[in-house]
Amino acid sequence: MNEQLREVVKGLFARDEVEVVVSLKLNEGCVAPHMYSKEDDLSSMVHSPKYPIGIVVSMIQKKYPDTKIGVVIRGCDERILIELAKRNQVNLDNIVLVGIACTEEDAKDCLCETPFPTKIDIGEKVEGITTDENIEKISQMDMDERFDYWMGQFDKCMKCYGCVYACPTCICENCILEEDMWVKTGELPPEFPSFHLIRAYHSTDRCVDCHECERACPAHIPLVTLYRMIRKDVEDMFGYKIGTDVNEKPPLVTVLEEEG
Amino acid sequence: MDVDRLSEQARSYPEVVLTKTHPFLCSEEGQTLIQNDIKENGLDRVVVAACSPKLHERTFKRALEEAELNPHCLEMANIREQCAWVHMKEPEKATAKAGSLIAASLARASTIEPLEIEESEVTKAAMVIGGGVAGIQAALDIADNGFKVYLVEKEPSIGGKMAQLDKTFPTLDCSACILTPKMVDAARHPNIELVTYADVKEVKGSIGNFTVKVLKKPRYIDVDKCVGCGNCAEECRMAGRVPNEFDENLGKRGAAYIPFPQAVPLKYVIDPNSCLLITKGVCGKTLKCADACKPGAVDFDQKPEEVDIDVGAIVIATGYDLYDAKLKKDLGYGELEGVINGMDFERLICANGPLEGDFSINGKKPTTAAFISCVGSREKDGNHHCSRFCCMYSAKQAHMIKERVGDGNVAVYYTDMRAFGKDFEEFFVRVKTEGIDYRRRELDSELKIEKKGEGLVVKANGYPDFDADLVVLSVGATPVEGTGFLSNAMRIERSPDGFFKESHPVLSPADSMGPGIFLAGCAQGPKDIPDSVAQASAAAAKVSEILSMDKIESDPPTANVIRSKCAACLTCSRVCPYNAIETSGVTFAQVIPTQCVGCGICTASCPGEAIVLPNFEDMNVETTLEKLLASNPTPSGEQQIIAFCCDHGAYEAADLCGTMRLDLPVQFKILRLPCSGKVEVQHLLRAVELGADGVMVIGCKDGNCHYRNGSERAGNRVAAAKELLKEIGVDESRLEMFNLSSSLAEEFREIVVNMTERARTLGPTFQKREVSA
Amino acid sequence: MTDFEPNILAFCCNWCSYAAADLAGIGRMKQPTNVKIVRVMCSGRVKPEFVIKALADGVDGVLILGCHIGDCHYVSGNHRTKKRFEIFSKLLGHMGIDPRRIRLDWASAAEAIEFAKIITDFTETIKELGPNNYAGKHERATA
Amino acid sequence: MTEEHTHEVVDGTPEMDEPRIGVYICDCGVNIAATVDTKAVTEHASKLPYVVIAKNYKYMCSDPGQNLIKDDIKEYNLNRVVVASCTPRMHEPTFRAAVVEAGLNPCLFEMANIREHCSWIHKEMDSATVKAIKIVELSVARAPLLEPLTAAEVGVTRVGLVVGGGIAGVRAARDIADRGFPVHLVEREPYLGGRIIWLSKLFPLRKCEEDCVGDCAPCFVTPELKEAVNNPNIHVHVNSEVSDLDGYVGNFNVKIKENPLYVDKDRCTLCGECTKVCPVSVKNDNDYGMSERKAIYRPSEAAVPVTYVLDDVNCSYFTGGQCEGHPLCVDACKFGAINIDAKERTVEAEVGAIVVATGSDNYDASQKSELLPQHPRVMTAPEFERISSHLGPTKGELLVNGTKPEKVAFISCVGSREGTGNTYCSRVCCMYTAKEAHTVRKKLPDAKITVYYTDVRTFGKGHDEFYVKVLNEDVQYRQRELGHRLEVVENGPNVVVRAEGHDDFEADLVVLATGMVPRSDAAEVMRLFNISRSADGFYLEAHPKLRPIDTFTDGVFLAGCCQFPKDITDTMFQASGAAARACGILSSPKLSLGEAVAFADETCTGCGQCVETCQYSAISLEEKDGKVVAVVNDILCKACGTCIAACPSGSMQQKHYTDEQVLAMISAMGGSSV
Repeated sequence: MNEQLREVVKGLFARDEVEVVVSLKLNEGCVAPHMYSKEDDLSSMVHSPKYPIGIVVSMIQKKYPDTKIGVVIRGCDERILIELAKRNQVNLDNIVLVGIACTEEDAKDCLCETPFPTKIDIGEKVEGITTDENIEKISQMDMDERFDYWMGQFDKCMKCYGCVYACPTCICENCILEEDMWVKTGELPPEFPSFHLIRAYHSTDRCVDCHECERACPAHIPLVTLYRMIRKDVEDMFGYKIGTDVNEKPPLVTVLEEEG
Repeated sequence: MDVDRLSEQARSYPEVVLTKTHPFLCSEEGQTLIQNDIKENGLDRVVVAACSPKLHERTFKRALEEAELNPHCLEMANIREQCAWVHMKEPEKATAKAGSLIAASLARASTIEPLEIEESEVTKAAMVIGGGVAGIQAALDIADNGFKVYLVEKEPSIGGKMAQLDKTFPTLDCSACILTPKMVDAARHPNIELVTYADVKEVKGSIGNFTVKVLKKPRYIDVDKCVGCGNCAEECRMAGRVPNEFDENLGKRGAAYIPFPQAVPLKYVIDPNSCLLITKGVCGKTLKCADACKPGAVDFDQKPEEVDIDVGAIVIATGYDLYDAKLKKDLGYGELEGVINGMDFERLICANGPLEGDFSINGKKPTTAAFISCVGSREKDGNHHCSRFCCMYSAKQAHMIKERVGDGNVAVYYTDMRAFGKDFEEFFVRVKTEGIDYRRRELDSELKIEKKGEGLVVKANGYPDFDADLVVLSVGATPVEGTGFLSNAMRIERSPDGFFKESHPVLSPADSMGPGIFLAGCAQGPKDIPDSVAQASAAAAKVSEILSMDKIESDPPTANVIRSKCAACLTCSRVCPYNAIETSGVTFAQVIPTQCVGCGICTASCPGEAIVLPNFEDMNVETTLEKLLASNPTPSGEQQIIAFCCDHGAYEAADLCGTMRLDLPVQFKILRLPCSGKVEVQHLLRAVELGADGVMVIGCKDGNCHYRNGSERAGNRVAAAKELLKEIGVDESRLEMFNLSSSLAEEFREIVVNMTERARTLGPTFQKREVSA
Repeated sequence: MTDFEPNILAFCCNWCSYAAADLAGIGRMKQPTNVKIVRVMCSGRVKPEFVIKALADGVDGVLILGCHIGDCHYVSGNHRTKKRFEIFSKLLGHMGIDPRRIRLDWASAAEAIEFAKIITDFTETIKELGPNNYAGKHERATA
Repeated sequence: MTEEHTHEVVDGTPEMDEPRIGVYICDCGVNIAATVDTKAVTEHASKLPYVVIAKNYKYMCSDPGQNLIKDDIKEYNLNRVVVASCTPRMHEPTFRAAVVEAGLNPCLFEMANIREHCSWIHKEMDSATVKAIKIVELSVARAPLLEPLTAAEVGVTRVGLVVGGGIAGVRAARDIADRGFPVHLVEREPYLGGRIIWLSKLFPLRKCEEDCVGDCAPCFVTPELKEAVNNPNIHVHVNSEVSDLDGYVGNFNVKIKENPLYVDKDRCTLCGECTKVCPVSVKNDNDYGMSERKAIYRPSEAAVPVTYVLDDVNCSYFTGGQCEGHPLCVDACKFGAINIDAKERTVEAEVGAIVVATGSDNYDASQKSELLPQHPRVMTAPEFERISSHLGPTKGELLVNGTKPEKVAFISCVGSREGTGNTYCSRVCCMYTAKEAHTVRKKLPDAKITVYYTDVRTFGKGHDEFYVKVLNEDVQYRQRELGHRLEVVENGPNVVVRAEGHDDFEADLVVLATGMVPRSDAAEVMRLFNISRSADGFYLEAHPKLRPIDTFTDGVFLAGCCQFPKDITDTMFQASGAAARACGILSSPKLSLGEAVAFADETCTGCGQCVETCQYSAISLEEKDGKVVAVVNDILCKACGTCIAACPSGSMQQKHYTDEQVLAMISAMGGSSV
């Protein structure tokens, strides 16, 4: 698949559709994002493992706003880019997407509902996973059980902020979770899940289900489960699907529909 | 109508330079045509024969002005509403009549003069007399409009009646909480100067330029030095011995005092009627008040001080007095213990009152209470008026006392429950459901309060006797003491109820009968706080309109006095409804042009013909009459009817005949006057002399005259002229006075038809008989 | 639980609900003493984070009161409030915090009776739910 | 003096030494002290952090109360003041002014409401005191975080806008114009005057009017309306409505949609030729269907502007009838006054202050089936006005179905003072009923007249006197309580009025004294002008006594029956009053807007959620120091704070309502110290 990828990218360069391409580079056994230009040797370009490449694109665009960039993306990456675009962090007009469909294994790993981008250049589309045992389990619990369950999980939290830093759609320069005013600093375990409630609330209209937070969490807190539950509500209540349409405004900033 | 023929005809008069026709003279194009002709041909008079001057006189006058011709050089002939449209069946005759109307206008045009506007500067300050809530609101609004205001209050503090109240209906808001900040705002406003403890002594001048003489009573305290610490009051030998008026004399104060702790300005005053030094000449060895006053503000050398204040406009907000319930012998006020009036109640229940809110009568807390409405209001003899706020304050007080007596009985004797304001009805309903017994009674049915054991009993027709420890009389409002003085000083009228009269009860209720003088609050009639506040703002609007003008301009024509003829009998001043004739200190009558409205009533009254209204002088009127009656005699000896119409009710009714296409006899013609009161006996006789077979004087309805009483005077003159006609042998029914309002087109037609018919029956007057003989 | 007197915080918008609270006062409409009001200009100012903070500080219940939809002094501030708190109460539910502890409601400047009723009802609800011992409960759970 | 100090604080680095708070607890007479132990609250407050002094006084809002604060600020060097008293909606401005006079920035003042929200709604002294203490604690917790602020100042567009061309609107417009300011007067109907020109007489009748057979309403009113049309400062927009409004006090932008009259009023000579040829005849709504009119017509002889108008809803040129392509009236008009192709246009205007005078509707009597409102012998008072009017369908003759009535009953309080529904009194019905009874007596001297009433509310100047006069004119007044049975039943061609406690009264005319109700479009107008309504559905004044003419939206004032039913006299007071208030704004050189505006700090990431949220387009994204951040326009910001809740990072804040301040209060809620 990597070969396939390099061919597609070569094609982009050849047709002068892009000036640079952002993808992953395998360098001495380590994979890191890299910005390839036309002249570069593409043989180090790989498509795996998963990497929230949107953050990098945002950084690059802020430095080179007029450069035409090709970006190699998975389904989640596309959603990231769309959500970032809604928040003025990337400019999709200057971006050409190279889409990779995740494998079945990838999808299972992430319990991903949409393991593919809108336009697939590489790979075969596989069906998304729509069931989540954890959510079902929690749904069966009563209020007290749920609270106990989550407190049991959050108890493990050591406020490393890994989830915040890893989150590709967490764009604030200043995170209120680091402010004593909102979340008491230096208190472990947290007495009340302010940290996680605030973070969950902030993710309601922008969590793209990329799993970066969970991957980053050293305590293995099932953050995605919580975010997924709330994301489902957003879909049900406002008909808003995160990361699909760049022109669709997040539901919390718009007025009620029935009132115009 | 043959317009070209009319034009041709008009052209034939010697004074006419040119005639033109145009489909729409009132259009831009038409106006330009006139303007160009004025400039090119040096015209000095313009006659427009068109529609009613009521519609377009203003338009053409403006056109003349733009062409630098004095607007009073315009004359209009109304050949549409009063000719074409009322004689649609007789176009030939209508054209003839139009010719005569135009001829009359032309003749009149030769006699009229350009009139100049007179101006007087406006003093950019206002005075508000009375510092209650209405006065305060008026002052604040005028001040916010950017003008200086003198707020004159007779008491040592502003606040008025509202400051005495405990709570206000229907919200039960505490009165002080609403009022005191407004008082502070007034004191703090850079445009407001408080003149407290002062009386108005004299008012001179007219709209735009009044001079008010104000007497500042001595406070015996230097207000600049007084810091309001109250040491003087504490030390005063009379402390706690003088009844406090603010507490309705239910509490005590000293000779040095402030009426209430929240007084504005917070400056003490020494009451000359109770101060021992002032009344007796001595006050112990040393003056304790002066000794106690650290800033040394006590000053017994103060004298009353008269100051003249120049203002452009005045607001009267002098409020009301409470009806004196002692006049109702049956109710025992002032005699029976436990009978109090509504204001006593307020003071007794108020936290800053003499009992500090611990309501009791002679130390006893009442357990039952009765309220009697309409005390001193809606009387058969005496105060006919409804005092407007008593129903609601009694409901409020009933509610307040019910809260305190719990299961004790509370009854309200009432006639009509007048809960008409916003949330009033809802409040009343709520009070009723609190277990208060509302007992309806007719006003003239008997009601007596008598002593019964320790308490009282209310005996009312149709109800079982009601035992009560407390009876509150809901007394109404009467005109404040001094209303008569002010109305004389300002020469403004009062209504039959004794309150100041508004210029029109419906349309200009905040204007007094005097230009530049406005009314706010209960001075005009009883009203509650929101209505007083609204009226105060309204008065402020009117004041600001005047003060925003740089100059007050006269609206010509205004009357002129021919000094050589004036015998200073001052009849003119007495008949003038607008106080526009200055009489004090002059050897002849003097017209204040900015105050004169040009009704001409005075000119018709002057026995020496010494006062005239320009362009409506004898010559103007007679020339017009001549032309109307003679220049184009009606064919076949038809009777000629001439109507002297006032410019308001009558002329507009005539126009409406046209608008409604009502047919009028073609021999009927109108002479337009500002007011029927301008009609002079000699003009009426002159009309008959000139061959009119019927003469009508048509004015507004009596009492509805645009100039207040002109039509009544016209009626008198017509009566006098009839006597004269009788003497010279002319049937007096040839002359008749009519009163109409502007919407009465049908009636207008009817009286004209009847008059024409009458003239026909009577045949020609002797004048014509002689001619024909 | 009967003598539990909850500590309740209410956010009221300046134009409608705070005015309704004032009107209820003017009308002397008796209410439980549990609710204390913080005035904000618009219910749209109320961050759900405030509620989190209040719950963390031990407040037993939080009311958010605004103008009726369509009557917002700021046109549509309350639209945002409605959306935010709808989703926020779902989140609380997922987390095992009883969403009945927060309530979003509307009271126009004239609705004094309704206001007093909201205050009374909500106080009753919180009394039934018992004290906010989420923090304490957690300590027990982990102990 | 204050200004100088304010500048010092704002321009320099605000030097916030340690907070020194003064707390003032008001007794409000006994309003607070009766249920709250104010001494205990004061004592408790004195122990709170940063509190230097705590005092208690009978009336804090009074001058001595304010002086107490001012003196303490100086004596104790206070830099924060907390007053616990009534609602800040009433007296915050009062106390702010007081602290300013003592040299403190107004934003360093904080108010705790222990009256409306505490003493007035609780009975038990103990628990109320505990709550009052908590309320004070909240304010004291916030106080140290208050910052000195200055408000943005804006200029004022010296033009007024009056919405509604009834008598209230005309009065207000004339007063504004005469004060020297241009004013737009917008009226929905094609004529000015509203409901008043359809009346026959105006109460209280004066001597002259009592015997007058004519209509006094048009005689008085038409000249007033003409004055408005002729006033060069008034721009009259008839057949128009305000379609859009934005902006703020001193600087509103308004869009006025002008619907065409199709007749040039300056050219129309009232010759009436157009009406003669018009083939369309429709029921005349203004005569309640008792007459017909053409599609091109003169609304009334009393109508101003003085012109014919064309009703394009019924005109057959527009409906595709007989005149399609060939409007007969256009040919008939010799003066070319009819422009059948006239189009609607929108006028945009900038205005500084607005008077809303949109009036009220008549109560719809058809809801009262027991009164047989549909019966030909039963009519409402407004209909009666038409048949008693000279300009009405019967030319002033009292005719019902072509015959003169002999037995007339008036029923008052129809749709007023109901237990449910319209609970209020409509204020004018008693008087107009007396007037109409008088009219019947004058026109039909032998008629039997009976008035069913509950309370006769003839309270205005000269009103009671008039009522007594009518009583003496052989008019029978029958009292009845409101809940009691009263019905009208059919009886042959006539009807019978049956009222509990009274003999039946056979009548050939029953007049229902219908009250006033809020206009059907009140909700739209309310939204457009951002004003509130009270429980009765009429527009809400800012304070029933302090500010009976103002609304909660600065620069918008109320006049006439849109606020509450009132008679013409009271309407005139309010209208002129509204003009005075509006002119107060128009004549001020500058206006201060609120201080509590939103602002974004340097941590903003430019995500733009606030931009989307802001309803006033007050926020834009701009590049600052090489990065895109949100920037708030102080003047456009209305200080709602909705954007702040949309900002995840806390970069967006609202002055005077910062997160920190709110959180301090929340923390005080939790940490109980009582």
